[in-house]
Amino acid sequence: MKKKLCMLLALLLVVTTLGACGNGAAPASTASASASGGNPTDKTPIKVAVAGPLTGNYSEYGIGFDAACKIMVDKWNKDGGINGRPIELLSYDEKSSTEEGLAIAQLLCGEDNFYGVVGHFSASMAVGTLYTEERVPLISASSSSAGFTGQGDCCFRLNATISTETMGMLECAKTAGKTKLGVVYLNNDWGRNAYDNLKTLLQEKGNEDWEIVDAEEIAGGDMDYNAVISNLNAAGAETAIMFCYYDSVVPFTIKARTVMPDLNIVCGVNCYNDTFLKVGGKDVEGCMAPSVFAAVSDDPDVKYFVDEYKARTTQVPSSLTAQAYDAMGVLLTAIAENNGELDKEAILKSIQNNDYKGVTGSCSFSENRDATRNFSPMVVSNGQWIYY
Amino acid sequence: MILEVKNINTYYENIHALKDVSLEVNEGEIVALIGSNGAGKTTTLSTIIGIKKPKSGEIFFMGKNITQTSTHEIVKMGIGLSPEGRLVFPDLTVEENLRVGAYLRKGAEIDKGYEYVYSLFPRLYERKNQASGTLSGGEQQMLAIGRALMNRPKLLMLDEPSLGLAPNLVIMIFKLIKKIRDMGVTILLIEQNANMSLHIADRGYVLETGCVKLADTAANLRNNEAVKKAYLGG
Amino acid sequence: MFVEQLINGLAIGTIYALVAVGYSLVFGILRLVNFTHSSVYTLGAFMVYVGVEYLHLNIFLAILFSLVTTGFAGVMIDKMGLEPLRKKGASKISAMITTIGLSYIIINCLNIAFGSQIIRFPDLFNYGTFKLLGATIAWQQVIIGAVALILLVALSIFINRTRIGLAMRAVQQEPSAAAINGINVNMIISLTFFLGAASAAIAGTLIASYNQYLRSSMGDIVGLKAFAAAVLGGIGSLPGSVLGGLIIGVSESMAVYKLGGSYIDMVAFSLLFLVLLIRPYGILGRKGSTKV
Amino acid sequence: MNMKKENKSLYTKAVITIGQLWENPIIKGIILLALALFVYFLPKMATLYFQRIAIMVAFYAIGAYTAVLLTTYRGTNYLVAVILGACLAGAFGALLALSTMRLSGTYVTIVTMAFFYVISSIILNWDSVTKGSVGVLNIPAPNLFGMKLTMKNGGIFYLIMFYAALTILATQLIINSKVGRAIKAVRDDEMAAIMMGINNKKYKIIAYTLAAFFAGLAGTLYGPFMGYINNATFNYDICISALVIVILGGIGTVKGAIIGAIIISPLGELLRGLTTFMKGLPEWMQISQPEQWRFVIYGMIMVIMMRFRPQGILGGQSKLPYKMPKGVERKVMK
Repeated sequence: MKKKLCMLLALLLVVTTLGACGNGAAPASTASASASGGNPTDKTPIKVAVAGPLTGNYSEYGIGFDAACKIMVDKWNKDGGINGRPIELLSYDEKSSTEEGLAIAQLLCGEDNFYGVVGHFSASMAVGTLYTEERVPLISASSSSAGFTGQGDCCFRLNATISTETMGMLECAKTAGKTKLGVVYLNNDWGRNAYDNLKTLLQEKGNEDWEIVDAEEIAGGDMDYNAVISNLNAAGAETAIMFCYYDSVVPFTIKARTVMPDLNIVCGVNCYNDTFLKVGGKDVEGCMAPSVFAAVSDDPDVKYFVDEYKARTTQVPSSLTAQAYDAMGVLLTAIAENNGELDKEAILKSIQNNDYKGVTGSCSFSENRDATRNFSPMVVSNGQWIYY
Repeated sequence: MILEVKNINTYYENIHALKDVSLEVNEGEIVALIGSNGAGKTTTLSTIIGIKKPKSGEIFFMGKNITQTSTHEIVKMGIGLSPEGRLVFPDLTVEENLRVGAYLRKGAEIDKGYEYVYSLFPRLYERKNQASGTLSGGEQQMLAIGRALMNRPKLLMLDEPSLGLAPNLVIMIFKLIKKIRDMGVTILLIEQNANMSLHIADRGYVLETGCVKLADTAANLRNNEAVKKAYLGG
Repeated sequence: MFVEQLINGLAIGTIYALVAVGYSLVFGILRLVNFTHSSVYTLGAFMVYVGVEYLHLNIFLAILFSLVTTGFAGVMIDKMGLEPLRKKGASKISAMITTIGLSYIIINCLNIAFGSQIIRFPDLFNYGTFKLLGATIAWQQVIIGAVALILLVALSIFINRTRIGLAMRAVQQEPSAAAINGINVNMIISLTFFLGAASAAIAGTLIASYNQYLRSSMGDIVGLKAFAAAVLGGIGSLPGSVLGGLIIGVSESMAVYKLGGSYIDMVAFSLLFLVLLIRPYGILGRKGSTKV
Repeated sequence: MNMKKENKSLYTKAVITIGQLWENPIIKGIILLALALFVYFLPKMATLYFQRIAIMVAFYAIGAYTAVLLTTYRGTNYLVAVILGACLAGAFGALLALSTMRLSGTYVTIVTMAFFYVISSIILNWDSVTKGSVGVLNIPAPNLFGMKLTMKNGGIFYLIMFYAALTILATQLIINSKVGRAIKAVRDDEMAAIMMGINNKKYKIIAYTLAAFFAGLAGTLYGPFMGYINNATFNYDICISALVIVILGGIGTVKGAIIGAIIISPLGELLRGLTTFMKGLPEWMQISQPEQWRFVIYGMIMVIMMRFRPQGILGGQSKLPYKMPKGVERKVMK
């Protein structure tokens, strides 16, 4: 009796799988739908998506992406959409989980009239292959993993690669002129790769004056940074290069100010945000970071974005948020360029060859689909990120 | 009448443990409750002291209805219980155990309590700073009774005080029970050793499978053929 | 350098100890691993923040406010979540899952109210640094260690020397015997939850002011480490919890000193693993008092 | 399919997401995990469910990593890698059983929890082999007899369902065997089992090994499914979702685990729909961070279920009479 029931359940599982595979066939119908997209009187919305963690430990990133993309889409819709068709932004919560991100990617691939995704945070390394299979353009505003764009020719990265960012941070350190470097790096792929990168950078260029006196791997999160600071202090570090997220940089900096008040702190692009300044207060004064985006800029596009963002979220947009804004800009421009002819391959080509100029500067991609980013050293002064 | 139990029915989930049990205890008496294992003796005591709540029936202590009163209130009113298996606090010293017994008392009363208990059980005085888990069985039994006495109860209920003790100790414990009664404490006694308990008791109840089968004076019960056969070893 | 790392370890270790004591108290009395403890710890720190930021209280009043509200929250957890289960005679697992569920509710409500990002917390004892045996030591660390130690001593006196403390120990050892001696067992359990929650609130406040920030996820790691500390020392034993906390704290700072920061968890838990294999009831735990 | 285009109401959205439900990898992973748990007979471990799940995740990770590393870097045949992964997890299970033999109750819990952290720590720090936090990229699709099973051709779903069916079958067979009954006896009352002459140590080890084996087997699916794994893949969140599912369905039954997975998974999706719906409400009816309430609801499910139906929706003591083997039944009847 029990055995039979179990067999029945097993059968049920198999049957539902068949159903699932039926859904999996969705892309076929998408193709026919896109063919009808050429009709100029068609008012069917053109769908694009933003996916990021709206809940969970990294929610601030996702919330930023979400808001920035909305601003961009609203701007386009105000100007009449694309070819008279409105743009619909689908927004998904990745819940800071890779599985969830993959589920969302599967959901998105089944959508009709759907032409591209901005984002993915936790799942960027898991979804690339799927999007490539389905020929959906994916532009990441945050990924720094070395292998991200290697997942397929539909994966574009608007964020700086690890080596570019490391170079930018080293430039910051050089500007400040303190030669004894203490590296603090997160025990994830970014932290470890960046540290390796820094070592090679210093070797290659023959920078004899610059030496790494201490390197500390940290677990991030809510750990006690005193032990790390003691090590740095003992090694006589003058500049701390922080390959970690701002939620580690701020606690570290606050602690370091007690024991090592003169320590020069250089952090990554992700620290260019409002929370960093608000929580860090006077302790983060003098912290340096390379950035492609400067909210203090006079550029009218930047002003529009910053004002609009402030109005919606009461915060100043972060560097990564600005990249998400530009990523959406790149995507929509590419769709519009193909004027009515909504062919995914053409859109991909347009993204690859774009000459979009956004709030984070030029957004053109290299052959490897990595954006070339130009950093300027920024520093915190009077509670604001300004040019150094 | 100090205690009156009227038709109580107590359940353990689906098991009907006490069926219409009624009993009375008069001031100054020793009342024995005898019966075989599982007859419901311990359940009766648990129900009286409020650890188990009866589904129906009423319990009166000194004229007050205590059926729904919580255990610590009942204890405060003057019922003490020396539980089956002694249940001393093993990591507390003897004196701390007694102190717990006097939990509801204050200041001088506590010291009086120590005096009272130590005079009854000089053995406990000798061991007063020893962890009670290290005491012998007899000593633990004394401690359990002493602890119940610390609160100066009007009614003391003893659950199997002679269980697992050497014969000479059993006699000593029964002597002590009589002595405690003579000092003015009413006693409700549960015993496997029906013979001994009916000797010191004034009245007795026989409990079988949750029902009161017999209620009489101890002397009559001792001579009852059925009781003799079942509980007194012929 | 060694001395400096030792002090770092001891400072964080006393905090672990303070949290571990809460686990130990509740475990001792209910034989239940109270998973709400780490969320109560977080709640305590947030209540101080609420007091300062929203009620505009003086910092000491805010701490008092936090102690009372968090302690009360601890009592509510017991009264609303666990007491009905005890009355029903539900299994231990039900109680444990209830605590997991409650902690999920508390943490995510905090998350909804304050967001998941870090929030600045007032600095209570920043008096600079001093030198000792060539080591740079922050006054913060000394004060935090001292406050935590004083609290632990006070708690230990309370439990070992007062009437209520005696009742707590009695309930811990034989709850049914405690009841027949006139102890209101439910009240003692609630009181234990109050004490546990209040000590967690103080620990949370100390940590938040030590790090000068707080956030809703701050209890995750500390809760786990403190739990490990309680077990390492022998759960249910107060001195054991303190010893366990200090061992875990020092071993962590030594891990950073000698191995690197990502070995923190590995060292702490490997240590726990080994100790339990050699002494199954923890360093100061005794078999008799830890029946489960 | 065309329905989708025209209708965007919450209802349709929910229907679609339920349709897509079986494409969510974690759900299938968890079904297997829960099934494996069922085999996880451990003596007197009823109180320690949470940690039981934590440790299953550890074995799950061992299986996943072994299979993934072998197929990705050594080009091992998929089937061979799967068997090796499951066996290695099983071996770790036996090892853990041996090391916890002296412990009881809560202490077993804690050791297993420590084990979970030590395993994840090893995955993180032994990066020359496990690739640590960088993770294993481009995990090849399982290749069975020259057929590539990918997400696109649906092969992977069939594979997972095949595994699920296999696991159900295997657990049923084991449960109804002599070994299964012995393990159950040890789990339910160790002392009585010893009295009856059952070698409790032997069966404890067998139980741990079997449980670890099935968890490892489930794990081997994970890598090809996600195409990417790293140290953060196997975390405490998986434990919590697994826990909620098992509680909701009913602890200790195969049916329960499956029902739990079926109910909980669309709940997440429905709440996602609900938040979309709430965003459409007028301003004054808005709730801040609606997405976050999902977790609060998870917590409430746990608390409410424990209060009113701790045995789960389907759980409960089997009321069926004990089934004797055929021969015995006849003799007794006569």
